[in-house]
Amino acid sequence: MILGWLPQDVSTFGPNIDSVLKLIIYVVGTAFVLAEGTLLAFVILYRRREGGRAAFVPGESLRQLAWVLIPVVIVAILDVAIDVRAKSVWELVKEESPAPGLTVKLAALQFGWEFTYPGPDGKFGTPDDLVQTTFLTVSAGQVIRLLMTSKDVIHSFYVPQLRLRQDIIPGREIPAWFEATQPGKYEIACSQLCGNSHFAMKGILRVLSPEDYQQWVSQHWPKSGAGTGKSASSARPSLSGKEG
Amino acid sequence: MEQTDFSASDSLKTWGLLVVLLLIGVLTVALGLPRSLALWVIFCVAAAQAYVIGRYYMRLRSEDVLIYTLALLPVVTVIVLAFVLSPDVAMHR
Amino acid sequence: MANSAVEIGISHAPHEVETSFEIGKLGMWVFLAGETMLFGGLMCVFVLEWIYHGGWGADGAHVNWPLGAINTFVLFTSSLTAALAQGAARVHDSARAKRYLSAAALLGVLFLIIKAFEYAGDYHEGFTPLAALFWSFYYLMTGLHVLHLLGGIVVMFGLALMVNPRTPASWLERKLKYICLYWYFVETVWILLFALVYLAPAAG
Amino acid sequence: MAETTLEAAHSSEAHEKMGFWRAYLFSVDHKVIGKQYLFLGLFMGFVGVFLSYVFRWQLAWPGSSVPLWGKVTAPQYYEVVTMHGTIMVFFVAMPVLLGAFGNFLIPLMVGARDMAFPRLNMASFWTIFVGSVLLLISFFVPGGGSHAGWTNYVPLSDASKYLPGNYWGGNLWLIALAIDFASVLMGGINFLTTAIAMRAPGMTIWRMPLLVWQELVASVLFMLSVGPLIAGVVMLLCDRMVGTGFFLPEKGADPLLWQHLFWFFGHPEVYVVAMPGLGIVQEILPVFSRKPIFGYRMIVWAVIVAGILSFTVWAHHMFVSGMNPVLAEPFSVTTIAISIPFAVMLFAMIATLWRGQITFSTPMLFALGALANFILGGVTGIPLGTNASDIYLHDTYFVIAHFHNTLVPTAIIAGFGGIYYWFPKMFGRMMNETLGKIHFIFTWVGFNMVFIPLFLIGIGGGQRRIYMSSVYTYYKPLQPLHVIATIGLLIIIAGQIPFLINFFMSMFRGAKAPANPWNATTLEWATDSPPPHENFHTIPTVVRGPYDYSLPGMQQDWAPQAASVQAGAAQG
Repeated sequence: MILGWLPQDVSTFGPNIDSVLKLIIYVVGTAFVLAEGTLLAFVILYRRREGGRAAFVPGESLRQLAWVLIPVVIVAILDVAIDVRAKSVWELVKEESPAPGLTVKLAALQFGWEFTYPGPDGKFGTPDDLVQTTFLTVSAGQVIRLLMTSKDVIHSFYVPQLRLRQDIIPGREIPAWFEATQPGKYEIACSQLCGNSHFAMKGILRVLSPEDYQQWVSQHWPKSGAGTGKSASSARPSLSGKEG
Repeated sequence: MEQTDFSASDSLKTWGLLVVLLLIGVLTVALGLPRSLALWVIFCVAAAQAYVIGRYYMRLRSEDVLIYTLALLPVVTVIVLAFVLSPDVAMHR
Repeated sequence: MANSAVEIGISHAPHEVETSFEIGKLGMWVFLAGETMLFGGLMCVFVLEWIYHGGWGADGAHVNWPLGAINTFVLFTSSLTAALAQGAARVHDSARAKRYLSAAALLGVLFLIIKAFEYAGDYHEGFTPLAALFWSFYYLMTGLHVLHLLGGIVVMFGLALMVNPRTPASWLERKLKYICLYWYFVETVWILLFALVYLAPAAG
Repeated sequence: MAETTLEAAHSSEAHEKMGFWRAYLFSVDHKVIGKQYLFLGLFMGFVGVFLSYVFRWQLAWPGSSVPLWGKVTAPQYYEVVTMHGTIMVFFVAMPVLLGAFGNFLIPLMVGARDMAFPRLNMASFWTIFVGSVLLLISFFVPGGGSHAGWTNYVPLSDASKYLPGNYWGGNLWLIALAIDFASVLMGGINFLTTAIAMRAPGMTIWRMPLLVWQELVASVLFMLSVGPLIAGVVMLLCDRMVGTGFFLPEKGADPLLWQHLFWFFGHPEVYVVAMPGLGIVQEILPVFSRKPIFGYRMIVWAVIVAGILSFTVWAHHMFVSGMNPVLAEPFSVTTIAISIPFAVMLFAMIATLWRGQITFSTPMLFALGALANFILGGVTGIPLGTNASDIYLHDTYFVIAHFHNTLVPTAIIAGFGGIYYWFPKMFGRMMNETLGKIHFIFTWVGFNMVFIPLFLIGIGGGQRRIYMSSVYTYYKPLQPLHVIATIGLLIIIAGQIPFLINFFMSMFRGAKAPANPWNATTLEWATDSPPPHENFHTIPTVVRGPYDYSLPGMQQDWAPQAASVQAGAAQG
């Protein structure tokens, strides 16, 4: 019901994050409903009645305090369980980085994105690099590794459909990775205030099916025709056989 | 009111101790001792001087526990801040 | 302001007599705790940047530590005279306490004068706050310390002026205790600053 | 005892001779200073609400012209959002909760005649007054107020080339903040010294009301956490005005340092705001359910533990900020640890209502509304405190809905409850109940109508601080939620009119208030309303705890803290 509002998920680690969100909503939701329910019940049940007298329950003895401490311990244990579940997802998304099919350098600047592709030789700083603004074109089913820097202020690479957000600090090179599963056009937004036109800093993540991607590659590197980095087509795991 | 005898001789002794410690610090730099040793000496001298002032001039020893905690709590907080910040600010990628 | 004499004279808080604690001392220690966090925060940031840069290298070597050492000596003597002033007030010798207090304040002014020369020297040699990150920190930390010193000196001179033969010794002793507590705190901050900003970079 | 009475009589004559200036504007009486803080907080509160009206209208109907403001341009939008956040946290929540209630109530509740340092107390009000004037001036400075968000992250707020034309706005923002910190530090010195050293005979620390405990822990938290940020503010001011490079990467410094310094202060700061609010709720609940607070000592220890832990959680604001990801794990654990003391407090407050005799007068309605929403705020903190889910939810409207559900119930809703509850003691007159109830319904219903849709926008991926949401296609389904939220805000604003009428009319024409209108036990109800200049005719001796309601074997269902001889005189 609540999670119905989540946008479409097209990233491999998306389901992990969605499952952590689902777990949290269930655990936290029940605790919330129980607490508010008890509050509402007490407010209705114990209204002032003529000649009525409140009970003297100061909560000094351990037996009385148990009524509060036990629910707290339960809530604490559930929180720890959530965190243990979330730890593996955090490490998957932020700490490990699977072997990249393609590494792209990203430079965020005030009010735009700049992507640098290494070109067929797979190395940066070589003449065959391709620099594109606003559009990041990748192949579906390929692990993309982003090396992100900023040219001026703090920006943040955010694609809701990839469930990925990573702030970019000027002066540091920050890695991030994702693997899109479905071809399509997804909007890249900046989610850290970076100036008066922060809201207009939109980029487009174009995920192509492997065939279309080959065509795009051959358009931009006509003479060599080989895929970028390790040749993208062959290294593609079978998973992404689905057409866009 | 507890007896705080700021006798002249006590004050002079404290002053002398502070000056001696100052000389030690200055000597380590003047003689150009090796860097890590010099740093250790300098910070020990500074800590000793701070302790001397706290104990004799500020009469921390004879204060009750409340003033003692008020004095030490911020120092501990700053040290905690330094250690927790260090992995990110001092050694960041 | 007929009642002003009583107002300023014995104790501005009519209920002071009932307290279990000396509220002036407690208030001063609470104030010093806040100040410790300010200077402590600054020094913590300085040390972290130092570790990140692996020592200040060339920038730090030009710091004028001999002048800093002389200034530290001046401040030690000033705190000595402050302690002697407290000693004099304890034996109800207001006149001597007033002299020592003025001496402590004057030594504070001497510190400021030496500091001014040092700043002028550094500025002249081109080590302005914009020269390098070390010098930005140097001017900020020592500048903030100088402001605190100035505040202490003004209060000391004010207190010295208010002392006249009719002033009761217990009131002077209490006021002296608070201002001297602040003075020792500012001295302790200077000791740590001297070690961090003068000696350590010079040794490095 | 006789000696103190003579002294008290003497100083009350002094009070009459003081002219208007010394009695009202430059008074050193903690009660007058408390009211000055209250008026300043309320005025700045209405400025803050007006700012939120401007940007909420822009969010609901992008591009339309806002009545009383005109079209909102992008720089104006970011200025209004920044100033709303800054004013509400630093110039509404702090003055009302710490300044107004702290100053007015701490001496009365611990049985002191006045604050430890009355002149310092007056200075603290006039310092924050200067700070708020400076902040308001920054609206009219060329380039307007600061545009860099209420957290003012560097390097955006550092070099003016990133925010062209915002030079003086940013500087004034920093100076106003530093002045606000100085003022609250002065207040903290007074609170701690008064509560520790000037308690009435018999008032041991375990008999102090919970509001006093919360104010004390809040003052200690503020004092210990603000130092590094003042250093940060001075460094940032030097960067902007002198050109040093404390936070500029090209000068070899690290921009993340500002975030660390800000949030090291930021998180204890939100508890500095939340604790007094919870303290007010914990004062009101026992009185209107005629039952002692459940587990007084447990709550006191929970407050202390929460205070200590609040220094260890700040980096959960920075999970995805480019900070070393390995650091995210320990801060997730400490964030869970700090949710435990607050869970204890929440459950204890709910348990207080069990088998009570609850009357629904206005203060109780606000206290219950605050408690209900604080539960929602606390519960929605878990997804943000857990590192994995924060990847998706950070900097979205989920975060905004979360911290409004913790700050508004404690500062605004509990603050209104405190105003309705202590108004008779402050002004000697009763407030109108029906207007109060109308005000509660509009405010509480409107509040939930604003922020529950915002949770859904957050889950839908809508990120915060977006001037024109039509730029992104995934925002399209979320737009109707923004419209509902803005209508909710209009309901809140409508609800403030009965409050204003009630507040200012009752001050002069409300029914005369007896010394103890709510039959409460704490010390401030043992003296007249409004209290004489020196608070108590004779300093009361305290014989029991603060919440002795419906003691078994006692006919009267409340037992005043002050000794019975005092209670007789104070019946009034």
